[in-house]
Amino acid sequence: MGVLTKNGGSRSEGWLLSTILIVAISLTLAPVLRLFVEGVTDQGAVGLSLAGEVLRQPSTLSALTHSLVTAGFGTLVSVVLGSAFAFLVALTDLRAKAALVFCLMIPMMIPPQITALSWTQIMGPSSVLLKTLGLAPPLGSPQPLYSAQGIILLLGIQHMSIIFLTLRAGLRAIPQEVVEAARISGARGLRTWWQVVMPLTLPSLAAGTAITFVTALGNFGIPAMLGIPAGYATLPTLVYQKLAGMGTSVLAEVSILAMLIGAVAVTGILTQRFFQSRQRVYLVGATSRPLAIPLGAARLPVEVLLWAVVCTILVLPMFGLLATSLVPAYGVPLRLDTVTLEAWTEVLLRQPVTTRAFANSFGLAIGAAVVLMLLCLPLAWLMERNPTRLSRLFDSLLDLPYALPGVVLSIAMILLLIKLPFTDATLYGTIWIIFLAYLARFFAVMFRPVQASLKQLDPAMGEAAQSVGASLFQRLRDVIVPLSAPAAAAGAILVFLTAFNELTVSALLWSSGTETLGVVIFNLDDSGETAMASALAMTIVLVVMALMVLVQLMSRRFPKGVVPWQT
Amino acid sequence: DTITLYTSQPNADAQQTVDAFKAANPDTDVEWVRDGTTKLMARLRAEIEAGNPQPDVLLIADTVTLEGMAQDGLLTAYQSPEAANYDSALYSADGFYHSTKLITTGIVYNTGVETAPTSWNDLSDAALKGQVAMPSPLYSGAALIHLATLTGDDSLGWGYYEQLAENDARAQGGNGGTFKAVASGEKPYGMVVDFLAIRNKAEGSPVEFVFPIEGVSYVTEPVAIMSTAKNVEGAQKFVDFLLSAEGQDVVLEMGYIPARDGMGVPAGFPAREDIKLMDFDPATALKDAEANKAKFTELFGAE
Amino acid sequence: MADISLSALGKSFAGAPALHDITTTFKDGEFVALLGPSGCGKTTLLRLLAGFEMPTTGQISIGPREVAHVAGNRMVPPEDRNIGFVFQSYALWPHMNVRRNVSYPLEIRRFSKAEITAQTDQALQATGLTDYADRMPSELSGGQRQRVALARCLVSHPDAVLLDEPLANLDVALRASMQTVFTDFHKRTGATMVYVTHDQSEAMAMADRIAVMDKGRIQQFDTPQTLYERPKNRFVAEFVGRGTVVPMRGVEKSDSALHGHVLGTRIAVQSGDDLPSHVCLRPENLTISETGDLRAKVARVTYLGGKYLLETVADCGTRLLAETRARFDVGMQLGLTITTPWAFSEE
Amino acid sequence: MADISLSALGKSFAGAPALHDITTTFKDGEFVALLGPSGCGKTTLLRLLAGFEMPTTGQISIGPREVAHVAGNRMVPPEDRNIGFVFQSYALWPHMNVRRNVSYPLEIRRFSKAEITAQTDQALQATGLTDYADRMPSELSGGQRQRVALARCLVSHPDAVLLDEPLANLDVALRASMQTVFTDFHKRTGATMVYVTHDQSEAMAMADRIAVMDKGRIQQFDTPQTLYERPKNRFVAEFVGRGTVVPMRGVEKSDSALHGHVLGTRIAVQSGDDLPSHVCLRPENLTISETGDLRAKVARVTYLGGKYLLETVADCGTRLLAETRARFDVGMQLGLTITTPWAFSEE
Ligand SMILES: Nc1ncnc2c1ncn2[C@@H]1O[C@H](COP(=O)(O)OP(=O)(O)OP(=O)(O)O)[C@@H](O)[C@H]1O
Ligand SMILES: Nc1ncnc2c1ncn2[C@@H]1O[C@H](COP(=O)(O)OP(=O)(O)OP(=O)(O)O)[C@@H](O)[C@H]1O
Ligand SMILES: [Fe+3]
Ligand SMILES: [Mg+2]
Ligand SMILES: [Mg+2]
Repeated sequence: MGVLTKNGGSRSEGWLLSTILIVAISLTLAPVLRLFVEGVTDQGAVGLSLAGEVLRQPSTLSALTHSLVTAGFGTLVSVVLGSAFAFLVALTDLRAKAALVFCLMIPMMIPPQITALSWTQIMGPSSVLLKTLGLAPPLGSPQPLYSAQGIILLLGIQHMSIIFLTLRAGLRAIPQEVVEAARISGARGLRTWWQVVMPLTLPSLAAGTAITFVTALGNFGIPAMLGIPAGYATLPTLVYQKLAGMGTSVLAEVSILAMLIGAVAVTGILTQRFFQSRQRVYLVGATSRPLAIPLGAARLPVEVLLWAVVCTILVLPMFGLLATSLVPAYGVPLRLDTVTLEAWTEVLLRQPVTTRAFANSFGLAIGAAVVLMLLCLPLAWLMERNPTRLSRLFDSLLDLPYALPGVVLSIAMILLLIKLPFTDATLYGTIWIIFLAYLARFFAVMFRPVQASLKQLDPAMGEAAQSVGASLFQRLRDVIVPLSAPAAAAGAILVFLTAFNELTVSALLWSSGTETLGVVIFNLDDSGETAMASALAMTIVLVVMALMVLVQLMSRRFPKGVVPWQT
Repeated sequence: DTITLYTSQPNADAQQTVDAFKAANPDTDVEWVRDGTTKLMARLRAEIEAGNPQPDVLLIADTVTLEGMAQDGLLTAYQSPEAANYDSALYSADGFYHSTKLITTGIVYNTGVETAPTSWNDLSDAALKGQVAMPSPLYSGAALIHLATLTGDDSLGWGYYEQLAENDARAQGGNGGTFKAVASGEKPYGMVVDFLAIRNKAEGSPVEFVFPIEGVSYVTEPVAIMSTAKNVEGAQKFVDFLLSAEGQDVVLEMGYIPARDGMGVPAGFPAREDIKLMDFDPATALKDAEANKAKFTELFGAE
Repeated sequence: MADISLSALGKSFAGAPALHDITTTFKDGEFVALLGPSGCGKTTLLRLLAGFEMPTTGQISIGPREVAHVAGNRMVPPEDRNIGFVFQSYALWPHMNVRRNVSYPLEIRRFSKAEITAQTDQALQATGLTDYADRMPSELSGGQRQRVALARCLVSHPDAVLLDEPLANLDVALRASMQTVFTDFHKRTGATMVYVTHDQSEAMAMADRIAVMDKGRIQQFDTPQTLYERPKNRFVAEFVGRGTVVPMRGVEKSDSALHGHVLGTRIAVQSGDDLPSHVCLRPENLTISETGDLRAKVARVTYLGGKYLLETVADCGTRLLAETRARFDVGMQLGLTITTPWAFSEE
Repeated sequence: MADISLSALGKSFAGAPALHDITTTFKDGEFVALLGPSGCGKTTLLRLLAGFEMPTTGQISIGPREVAHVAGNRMVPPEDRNIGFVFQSYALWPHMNVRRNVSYPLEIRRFSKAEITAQTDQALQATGLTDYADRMPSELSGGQRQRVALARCLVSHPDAVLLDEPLANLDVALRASMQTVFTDFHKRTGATMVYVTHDQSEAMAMADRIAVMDKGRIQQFDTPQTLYERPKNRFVAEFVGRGTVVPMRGVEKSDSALHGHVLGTRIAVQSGDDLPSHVCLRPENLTISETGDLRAKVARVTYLGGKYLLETVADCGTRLLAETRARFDVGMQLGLTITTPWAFSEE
């Protein structure tokens, strides 16, 4: 006899849920818990006095405000850009959609500090572009990007792919007939979109927005490059500033600030959930044909506009990056006689660390994407079907490792894993500590889109499989997973792209032989080798594009909707 | 026989140092980790907190940090026989740490400007309002020492910084950011560490480096042995090597001013006698660190 | 092997009861139809049987096994019940083609490759889908989708099959052939079949017994003939066979025959009760004759194919349905004779 | 205002033709039923009319307006056609409650608040959904969902209404009351109605004309009576009213009457042709009589409620359907008399 579950669940579901849940909790929440302990113990004694002190500092408050402002408005920019693209690509008869989608993935691929770097290069007084156009501001003029607005803009651009990918996966699930029903009722273009499509994609949009907000909140690269010169500190840069100090209680102070960031992130997630819990919509059946509402005369202007945006947010920074990689030293103007491939040959051919870093980062990114997919798909499904108190708690906390600044998470990983209990072995110094850190960090990136899509999956799909006797595993493998494949693929691609370039987590965890691409780029840049850093960043973009082409070639072997740039 | 080294030298420099040491001591292997000072210290703090610090030897930016560690009992004293060849200001009297090179902070400017500054005071001139950048002591250890040195100087003092603040000088980020601001012309004048400017200039960056007449502040990339070192003997060998003439030649080759007396300077630098070092005491600087930062924050409003 | 017994079974959704206190048994190998108005709880009952939903009260046993017991907090999950289910909304898997949709239950049961192909082919053949085997569900018409759902359910060998309006979207000819498929399947496997339908003629044609449901309760559970000819109460009388229920007075028993006053005329009735209070008038109880005692006026004429359904209003205002091969026009007066209708008592 | 004319209309899906060369006109205010076996193209035709799909060939005009013209590459989008549509799969908006689902078309047409409430209430009332107004679609039974789809379509005032099996999931009583709702709506608004159904009796009861479709073509488009009594070809004869088509020989015309040899007996037939080749035998053309010329054996008995449908096999092997009130057992021998069936010629 089975145990009772809420809806026709089964004993195996309960068992599997607890198992995966425990794995997931130890992966994601253990480091956070360790950090928390660090924050509330001061020299061995438990106490909140330090926490109170840190939280009362005016710098904390202002950094908190700055974080909220930049992450909030940055998310808004991402939502506007990302969703505009997603809706237009998914719902209308635009041409060359595949190319457009392809290009939209690129902002995600450039490490944030490189994005910031390339933008400052094209915007400032020494901008090669502006100089060529004769628009360069005089020496000594302020760099317009060194401001809250600059941070917001770049955060927005950097993270629009997240919105785009999650939303597009959601849009694929809308039954065509539901939209047709609105049109036949007389609803025209925008109205159909606003009153029918939009509410049905709200779960995906909300999930995407939540991840974007959390990502923006924890972003260090952009506020560091743009905010520090402007004296505009956000919580992650404040954390960095604390670390640069020399006091003995830095770790405790840093943990407290990290907890503050975590609290903001969790509040954000809970707000999103509050608004979403009020509506639950099942999409009965799945779409057959992609929607293609004709834009009519507006098509050409819209296409021109979209490509213009793509050019600005993509081609310009890429151009800046390329220009920097081709000059011998920083600040040298790019002219025919100054062009050199020295940086490229040095970084690609002579430095063995580059190859090693490529191998490490690739392995880590693929591994994290695969393991997280295997973990998140069943977990999200089971949590959706048999909510327990523990799973609900986990649901509200699982974004924490993603929200914390990467440096802080890696400190937590060191604290947690430097000495494994009961053995002499240590993971510290091996690639596994980075891998575990990645699993913890990108859990939310994988989990949220999958969760959003499963929430809308018609329960009859699983029930039909149950009724023919399919076990839990078979149901997941044959029905649930393929049906949520577009969302899972979106999540996996996001995990891969972010992990491939990741810097802040691996920064403290790497050691000789386990360097990641982010670390190599950072070290090059930090040692003044800006040209080489740019060359390597360009190489990453090219490699990822090559990978995408490869995926495109194999796309026929994947379930429908998995390759996001396919229509 | 292996020692573990944590260093904040740039990658190529660290490699060169280790290679030279291994050539001199073939039976000692060196495992080394290189990273920015801040990250390296964060990592070390976490390791210490978890009770399992990895390194035997530290070779990192500044004496103030190491003075702090020494006071916390994290370092082992070692009186290196080579210390005799060094100015006594360059190592801890108890032998907790020994300086290995001199990295000075002077003035850098973009060659696109009309007037070349010669003294620190030129930067506080009202004519340069809004055109000066410098690293923030909140982010950079070298900058904190620079601040401590200049404010400790009788002729400059806090009044100098007050003037800078009035002049809208920007004090943000580290040396790298400051240098980029100058090289890109965004802020044509700046205070920055010597080698960054001199090396980039050699490669064509439109900048010029000036040793101001009042003198320069300096950090010294000191070397120290952890109290938890597992291979103390090897660590001592490493310290001795760095301080030896042979080790200091490597420093020179890398383009820094060696700390050891009578070593000469790299290309592009004025003669060692012409470089005036300003007075500096790590212990005082450590004691005043928090107060200095607070006062600085008050002046420049940076947080 | 698969008697299904329900005892005190109830189900509420967020407090609103959809099923009340259902106690009954579907016998092993029986073909049961559930008939009832929209929203009366038919689908809910099937879902409870399949295990997709936990009952709010009561218990369910399939054969000797108790599969759901609210008080004991026990529940056997659907996949362990060996029950086939055809969903009202089909619930085809959109990512599998027709063949795979149908063969999937066999794959799960680990049949050999050859056997899977053979049985799938046969099921596709029986449902007339052979030509569509490689299509995706989204490329099928409504009726074709419904047939895929049928084929999927029938391809395996469940102990019991639950069908939720499985023929709703099929035309008469196809329904007939599908009904044959069902009865053949039923004969071959001996599975207990529970069949929800909105169509009485379908229920009567196929089922051994019919459970007429209303507002979450079973009103009468009997063979088609009994249900039609001897309804227990007003609801069943009116719902099955479109009867009109009218009160009867002055009931007298003489010999084995009952007589009473109905709509002002005295007629012979049949009944199971000694003192019935109402009679059920169906088209076949009414004969049109110029001399009929009951005068009525034609209110609406509906063509049924070869014959007409007349909706007539008697002088007292009661609506009565009669069938005729001849055409009448709306407004015409006619006489009706009532022949031995069924009578029952109702409080 | 809303004659719908189709000319040479065709539609293929990925090369496979679903509709061929349809040329016909649905007159303004007419109530047309589309009847045909599963997969014959009924839904496809409706979707073309609504504008969800671009035809592959031909053109469509609604009133004076050409709404789709393949050669001219013109296409009026659905939202500009003022057409109501009831989807076979309901297509309710899952995020709106029942009331909002129904009122939404009115909101779009910018009615006043008060009017929206009034009309919505009325539509909910007519479909018996008043109690469910605040539910979400996922909390409704199948039949209730279907009624929401109906209410949503009928609440506005379209020029034409396209209904795709709108009553498939409703019980007889509810169907009857919904049919009344349709006919009332039709009378009130005068909209052209195109009604897909798999149920002949529904089509005959409601439609002015019925288009019988098969394999993407219209086989016959006529009034219910004509269709039933004077089918044009074998398909229509067999599909409508379950006729059995048998060949006829030795046709002779005497006076105004035709006679011929059918199943070995000589009978009088009716026909539109001079030299018909086949006759259509329906239950009402067959009378059971001990003395019947045609000897047949009962093969299957189906209870229809009050009467039985007998599937009999004549000595020559032909299956014939007859109806009777008395019960016969399978295997019994009986005699059948054929009375004036319809005859037609087929090559
Ligand atoms: N998207 C599609 N792709 C390919 N074939 C299709 C598609 N839609 C419909 N068809 C095919 O076109 C034919 C006509 O389909 P349609 O849906 O019009 O049938 P129907 O008459 O409505 O049938 P039913 O009564 O079963 O709903 C069917 O054979 C169907 O399989
Ligand atoms: N998830 C739900 N939440 C709330 N009420 C529900 C839910 N599912 C069904 N109901 C209600 O329970 C009652 C019974 O529903 P059920 O689906 O069993 O009806 P049904 O007999 O199958 O009707 P139909 O013939 O229309 O499909 C209906 O009134 C329905 O509105
Ligand atoms: Fe440093
Ligand atoms: Mg139902
Ligand atoms: Mg259809």
